[in-house]
Amino acid sequence: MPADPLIRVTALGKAFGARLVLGDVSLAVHPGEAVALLGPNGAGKTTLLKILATLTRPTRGAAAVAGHDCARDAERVRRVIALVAHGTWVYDDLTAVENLRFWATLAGLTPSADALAGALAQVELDRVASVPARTFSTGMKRRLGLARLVLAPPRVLLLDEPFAGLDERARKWFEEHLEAVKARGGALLMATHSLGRELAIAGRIAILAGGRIALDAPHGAVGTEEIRRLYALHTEEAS
Amino acid sequence: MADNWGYVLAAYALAALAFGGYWRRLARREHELRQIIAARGARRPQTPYAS
Amino acid sequence: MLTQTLGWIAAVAVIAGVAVALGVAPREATQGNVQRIMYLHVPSVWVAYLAFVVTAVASAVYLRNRAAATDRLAHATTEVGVLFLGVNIATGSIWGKPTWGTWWAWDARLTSVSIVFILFLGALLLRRATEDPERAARSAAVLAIFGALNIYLVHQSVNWWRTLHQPPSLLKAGPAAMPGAILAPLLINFLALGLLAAYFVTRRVRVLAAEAEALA
Amino acid sequence: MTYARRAWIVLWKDLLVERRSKETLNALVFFSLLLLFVFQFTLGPDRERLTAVLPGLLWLGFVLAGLVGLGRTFLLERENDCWEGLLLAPGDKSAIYVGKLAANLVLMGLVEALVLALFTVFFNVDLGPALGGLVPVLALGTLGLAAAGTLFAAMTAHVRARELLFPVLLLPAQVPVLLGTVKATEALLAGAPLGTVGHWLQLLAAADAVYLVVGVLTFEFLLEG
Repeated sequence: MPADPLIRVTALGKAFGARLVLGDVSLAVHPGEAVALLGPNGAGKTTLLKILATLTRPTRGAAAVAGHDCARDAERVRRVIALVAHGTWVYDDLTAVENLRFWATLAGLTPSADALAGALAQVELDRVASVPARTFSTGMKRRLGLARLVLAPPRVLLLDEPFAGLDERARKWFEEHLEAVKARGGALLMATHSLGRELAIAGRIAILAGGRIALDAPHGAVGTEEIRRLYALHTEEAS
Repeated sequence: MADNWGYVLAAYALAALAFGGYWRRLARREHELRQIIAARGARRPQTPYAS
Repeated sequence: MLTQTLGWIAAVAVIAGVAVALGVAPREATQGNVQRIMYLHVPSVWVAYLAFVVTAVASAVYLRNRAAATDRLAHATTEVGVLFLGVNIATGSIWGKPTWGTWWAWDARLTSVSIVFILFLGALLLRRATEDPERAARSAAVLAIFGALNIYLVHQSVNWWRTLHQPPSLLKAGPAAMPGAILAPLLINFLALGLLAAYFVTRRVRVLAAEAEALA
Repeated sequence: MTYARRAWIVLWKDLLVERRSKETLNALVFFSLLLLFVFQFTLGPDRERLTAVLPGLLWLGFVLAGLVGLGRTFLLERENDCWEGLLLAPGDKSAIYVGKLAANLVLMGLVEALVLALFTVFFNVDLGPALGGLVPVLALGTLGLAAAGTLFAAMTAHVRARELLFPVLLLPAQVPVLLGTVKATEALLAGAPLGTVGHWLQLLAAADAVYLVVGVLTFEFLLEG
C-alpha cells in the first residue's frame, strides 16, 4: 500500500467562459515522485498547475495537495507548496537581498542576514546582493526567484517550464535541488512542452491533450523515442 | 390645481415605461438565449473542446 | 411556471396599487393631486433598498460558498434595485417641479438616494468591465457589501450637510405620524412594487443562468 | 506578531520602492501644484470668495490627489507577477491590505502637508490657529479616503479602463468622508472650536471603522486570481 499521494486530481474540469480548457483530468503524484506533464501549447498544463497552486478554482472535480482541497482549504495548501512559473516575483526597484527578505517575511519567516546571504550564494547572486534587480538579466531574476525555495523548502513543487531562461550552471544546481526535494519525500509536478532535460528527473510521464490525461506511464517503461511518437500522436489528435 | 394631474400621469407613465422596458428586455434576451442553446444542442450532441 | 404565476400576481397587484393611488386615495389638502406621485415614489425606494439588502446578504454568502446561483441573485437584485431607484429619482424630480418649482432641488433625500444609485450602478459597471467572470462576481460582491453599509453614512452626512444647524432635531427625521388614508395606499403600493421586483429578480436570475449556459 | 511583521514588510517594501522610483510622489506633487494654479485661475483674486470656498478646495485637492495616487496602489504588483506571490504567501491576506493602506497613508500625509503649506503661501491664508483642530479632521478624513481607496484599487486593478472606473466607484463612496471633512474644516477655519464639529468627527470615525472592517474582511477575495 503506497503512501497517500501528495497531489491528487480527480475528474477535474475548468472552463473559462465558453472555452473548456480541462475536461476530465485525474492524476496522482506520490511522495518522492516527480511527474513530467507534457502537452502542446494550450493543452491546459498551466491551468492545471494554477488550480493546484490555488491561483484559480476548478469548474468541477477536485484537486488536493497533501490531503487539503485546493479550493476550500487554499490556505493550508499554500503552506505546503511552492510555485515556480513564468513570474519571478521580483520587484525591479528592490535589491536582490531586499526582494528575498520581503517574500520570506511575508511568508511568516524571520530569516537572518546570514540565511539570506546563504540562499543568494546558492544561486550565485551573492556578489550582486545589494544591486537593484532592475539591472538583472532574465536568468538572474529567475535565479533570484529560485533562492526563495532555499529559504523555505516546500514539500510540493509545482513547476511550469522550470528550466526556461536558466543557464547551464543554474540548471545543474536546480536539478540537484529538485532531486533533493524528491529524496526528502516531496513531490514534483513539472509542466513542459519540451522533451529535454525535464524528463531526466521525472519518474513518470503524463501527457495532457484534449483536456484529459492521454497517457500516464512510468518513464522507464517508455523510451524517449516512444514518448516522442506518443506525444506527436496525441498532439495531433487534439488539434 | 387640476393641472397637477399632468405631473402625476407623467410620473406614472415614466415608471410604466421603465418597468415595461425592463420586462421587454428580459423577455427578448431570454428568447434569444433559448434559441442559441437550442440551436447548439441540435448541432453538437456532445460538448468537446473549443480549440 | 412559478415565475409566470408570480408575474401575474405582480401585474394584478400593480394595477390595484395604481387604482388605489390614483382613484381611491383622497386628494391631499396641501399638495393637491401631485401628492399621488408619492404612492409610486416612496415605495420604489423602499423596494430598491430592500433589494440592496438582499444583494449585500447574497454577496456575503457568495464569498463563502462561491455558488454561481448566489452570485446571480446578487447580480439580479443589484440591477432591479438600480431600476427601482432610478424610478424613485425620476418621479421625485417630476414631483419637485410643481412643488418646488424646479426639476432638481438639492433636497437631502433626493441627493443621498442619487448617490446610492450611482454607487450600485458602479457595481454593474464593474461587472461589465472585469473580464474574468469569477473576479467580476467577487469584486461586485465586495463593492455591494461596502455600498450597503455605506447607505446609512451617506444619508446621515447628506442630511447634516443640507441643514445648517446641529443634528438633534434631525435625528428623528420624517413625519411622526402619517394619517391612515395615506399610509394604507403607500403600503399597498409597496406590496405591489415589491411583488413586481421579486418577479423581475426571478426572471433576471433565469436569464443570467441561460447566459451562462449559452456561453458554456 | 507575525501579522504585524507581515503588514510592516509590505509597508517597508512599498515605501522603499516609492523612495527609489518616486513615481507616485513626483506625480502627486506636480499635480498638487497644478491644482493650485487651476484654483487661482478659476477664482480670481477675490479674497472673500477664496475664504468661502477654501475648505472645499482643500479637500478637492486631497481627494483628486488621492484618486491619482491611490488608484496606482497595486500597479507595482503586476510586474513579474508579484500579485501571484502576494496571494500565495501563506497567512492572513488582510495583513497585505493593512500594509498597503499604511503606505498610502504615509504618501497621502506627505501630499497633504505639502498642499497645506502651499495654500498658506500662495493664497496667504493663516491656518495656524485652526491647525490643532484640523489635524484630527485631516487624520480621520485621510484614513477613510485611503481605507476605501486601497480596497477599490484592488477591485479595479485588473479592469479595462481602470483609470476611469476607479474614480467613478470611489467618489460616490466617499461622499460621507467628503462632506464630513469639508463641513468640519469650514467650521474650524471660521474659528469654531473642535467641540462644535463633534458630530462630524463621530461620523468620520464611524465611516473609517466601517471601511476598515470591510477592507480587512474582504481584501482576500479581491486578491484571488
